[in-house]
Amino acid sequence: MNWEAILMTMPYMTVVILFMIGLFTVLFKKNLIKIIMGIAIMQNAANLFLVSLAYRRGEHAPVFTSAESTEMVMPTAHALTLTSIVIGLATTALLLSFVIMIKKHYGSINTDDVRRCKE
Amino acid sequence: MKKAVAVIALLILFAFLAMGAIEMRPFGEPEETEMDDYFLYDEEEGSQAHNQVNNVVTAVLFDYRGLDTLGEATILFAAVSGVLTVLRELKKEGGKE
Amino acid sequence: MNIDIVQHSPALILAVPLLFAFLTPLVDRISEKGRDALFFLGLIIMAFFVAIMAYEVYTVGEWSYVFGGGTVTPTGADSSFFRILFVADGVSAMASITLTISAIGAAIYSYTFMKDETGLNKFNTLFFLMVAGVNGMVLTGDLFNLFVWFEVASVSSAALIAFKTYEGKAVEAALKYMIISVIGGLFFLLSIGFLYGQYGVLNYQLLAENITGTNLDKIALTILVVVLALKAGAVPLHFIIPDAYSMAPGSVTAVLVVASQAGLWVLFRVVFTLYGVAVNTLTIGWIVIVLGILSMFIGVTMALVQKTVKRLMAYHAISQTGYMLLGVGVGLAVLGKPEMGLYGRTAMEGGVFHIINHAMYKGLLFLTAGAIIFKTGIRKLDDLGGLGHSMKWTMGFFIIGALAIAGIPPFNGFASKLMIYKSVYRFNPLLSIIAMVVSILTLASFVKVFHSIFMGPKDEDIYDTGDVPKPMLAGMTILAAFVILFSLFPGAVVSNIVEPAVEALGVI
Amino acid sequence: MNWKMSLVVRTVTNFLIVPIIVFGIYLVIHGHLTPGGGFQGGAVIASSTALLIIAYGSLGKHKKDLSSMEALGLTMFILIALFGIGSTMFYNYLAGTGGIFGGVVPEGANAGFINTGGTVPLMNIFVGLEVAAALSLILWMMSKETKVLETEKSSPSAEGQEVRD
Repeated sequence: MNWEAILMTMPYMTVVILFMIGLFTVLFKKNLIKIIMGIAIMQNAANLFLVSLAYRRGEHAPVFTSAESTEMVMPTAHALTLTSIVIGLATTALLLSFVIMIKKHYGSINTDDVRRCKE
Repeated sequence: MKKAVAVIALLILFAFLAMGAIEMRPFGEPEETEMDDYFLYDEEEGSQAHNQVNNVVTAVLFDYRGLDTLGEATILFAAVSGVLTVLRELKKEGGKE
Repeated sequence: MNIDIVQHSPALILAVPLLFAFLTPLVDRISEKGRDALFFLGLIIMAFFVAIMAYEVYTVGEWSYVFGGGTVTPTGADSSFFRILFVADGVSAMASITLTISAIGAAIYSYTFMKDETGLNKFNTLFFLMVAGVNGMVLTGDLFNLFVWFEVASVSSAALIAFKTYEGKAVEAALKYMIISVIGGLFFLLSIGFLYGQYGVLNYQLLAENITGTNLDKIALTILVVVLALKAGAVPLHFIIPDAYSMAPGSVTAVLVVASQAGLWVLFRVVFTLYGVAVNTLTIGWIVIVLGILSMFIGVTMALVQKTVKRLMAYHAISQTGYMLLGVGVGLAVLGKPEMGLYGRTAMEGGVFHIINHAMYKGLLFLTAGAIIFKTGIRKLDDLGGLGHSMKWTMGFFIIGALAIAGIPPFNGFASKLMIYKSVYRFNPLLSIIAMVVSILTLASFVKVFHSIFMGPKDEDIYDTGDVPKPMLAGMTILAAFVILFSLFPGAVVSNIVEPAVEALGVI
Repeated sequence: MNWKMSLVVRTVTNFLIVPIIVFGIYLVIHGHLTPGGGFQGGAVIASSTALLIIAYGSLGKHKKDLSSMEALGLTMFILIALFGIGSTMFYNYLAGTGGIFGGVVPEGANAGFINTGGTVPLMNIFVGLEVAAALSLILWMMSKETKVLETEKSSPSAEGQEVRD
């Protein structure tokens, strides 16, 4: 096995581990706020993944203003990351507002109490 | 019991994604960069030549992938509309479907 | 300046509902009547552009609209493919037509249906945004852009499901829908990252040129298929669908059905256009078939035990999604093999035809369910009864929808199901028999529903006489008219609308 | 609302608001030259409203105004994109024409000129408007609904001022 090659994929492994921590939180926590925290962790993992794809070794930020050199990293992945950060923010805001309403109606944010749909 | 199943599923998913991560190209050495080099340096359609923009990320956000940005702003708008809808002040309790 | 409106129609289909959604809060400050006028005006303008695009696709052929870079034919892959592009082909035309019909029917219906609610300007805004999101999903030719419109559709649908925010259950359903959609979207983003990291492009066609079927491609494909089947409401994660469909306002549910189907359209795009024969299509085909059979069976058996009208119909929606997956799965399993010409193509056509049929009759059924709840305020089947005496029109629409969904011969449900039965029988007889059994169970279930809602003695205490208001009937009439139209001319629909869609997926 | 922080906090807020908003505007209009842009600048501007909400407990009766500002920003954004329809939507029709934002940049690393970029800086400005309004609305709705600003009646009121309604 080529350990050096595996070491070179460590950033991606970090992303996968972070993603799994988020998913674990979503699946095993009972508190809705903690579930949303888990989703936020997953969102950050995905953002980290996208931004890590942009990197080219030894190159600079893709901004020409007073740039030290024109060897630049890849701009598309940065743009995708910005987009996905804003999407994550918007979805988190909506999820939190749902939780506020659930607390008002049910008086609880424990997932064991939030299952009236099936009645 | 249910927890054990979930843990096993999580481990399988972890192995699945980790396999993908190991299969990826090495960090910092992208192989195919044609699209990004086009945005950066192209002499006719590049960010500086076509858009007269120094910040290439902004050029990608607002010109080459402008539709993504429109969608992203739309999501923010939809989320705000959703928050205003969900937390709106109801004039009357109830109402019918 | 000479503007060729036909070439611009794919972008305008998306831009018009977005623009009207952004204008709604501004106009609402001036007058409420103007806001309502804007609602219908926006949808009519969108329908106009959909008609233009569909006519051009069906008479001339497909084209790609590059944002910021002119239009190109799909074969000419060059640097303009680095930008985002919209694909105007049979798939996007058919999906947009389906969406437009449902959206207009639902919009007219909601004019009186939603009258007693507060916050209607937000309802109109979110309705436009949902329509725009679904349009973007089916039109786009770029993987990340697809993710963006996927999220637009999810966020606005979740907000609309929670629209009756005074009911705790509605918010609960929206929360579940949102959590599952967001997690699905994140997995989707991971697989986009895998593909972008490896190939450095995001366009469907450039990706399709690069994909050779390595392990990474297969991992990305698996994630994409599972996430999109989830969005469409197939079995492993189907539990959000009944909650969402039953708690959303009736008019929204009719469009939510189409929004779910957008996941199906994109699934077809991914497996056929993006991957095609690069991977072992027999395996993927069988995965889709098994998902379809499970959805079909679990959906209908769960529907039999439901006690509320809309939950029952929602489980039937899952069951009908199974038919579409079955038909297309068989087509996928034999892709690129000689059996394709024998029966695979018919199976594909059946599955694709079933999508538009399902959107029409299921939308109609959800609208009638909404009308019943609007009139009586009762959701439980056991408490209803004797409505046939007062709600004659609604009963008629319910009968049309129920017969169509059960696949009774003259109706369109039968036309598409027959195509699936015939072709799937030649692939594997057992699958075809399961599909027929499910159809019989569907009929049984709807007979029961019909009996408990409309039959029985008239009860003056609970129900006031008369049918629902006219705009609601008009909305139902639009969908019913299309059900009947497709029933009368199934051959014409298949050859004019369904076949271009199947061809656009790369099946010859 | 029964919330108002002490005079010290309110005075510091009054002073801080100006530099925060100026910095936000700087980020927005230099979006095409330096790292930054509409989203980041909008978020910075929205942080000033967060400060206002904490210090004063309310934004007054400007909910509809914020909502309109958001919709206006997006409307202008999509209209600017649609005006490119002579070529295609999102075509940068202003770049390099010599008009507004129509300057030409030299190739390679340069000092940066504000009057360049065509539609890009215009879109940045309108997106900045939208994001600032949207984030302010979210913050305000949530602070109002969760009532975090109402519960602590014994909040430190330095000069014993009466709490505003």
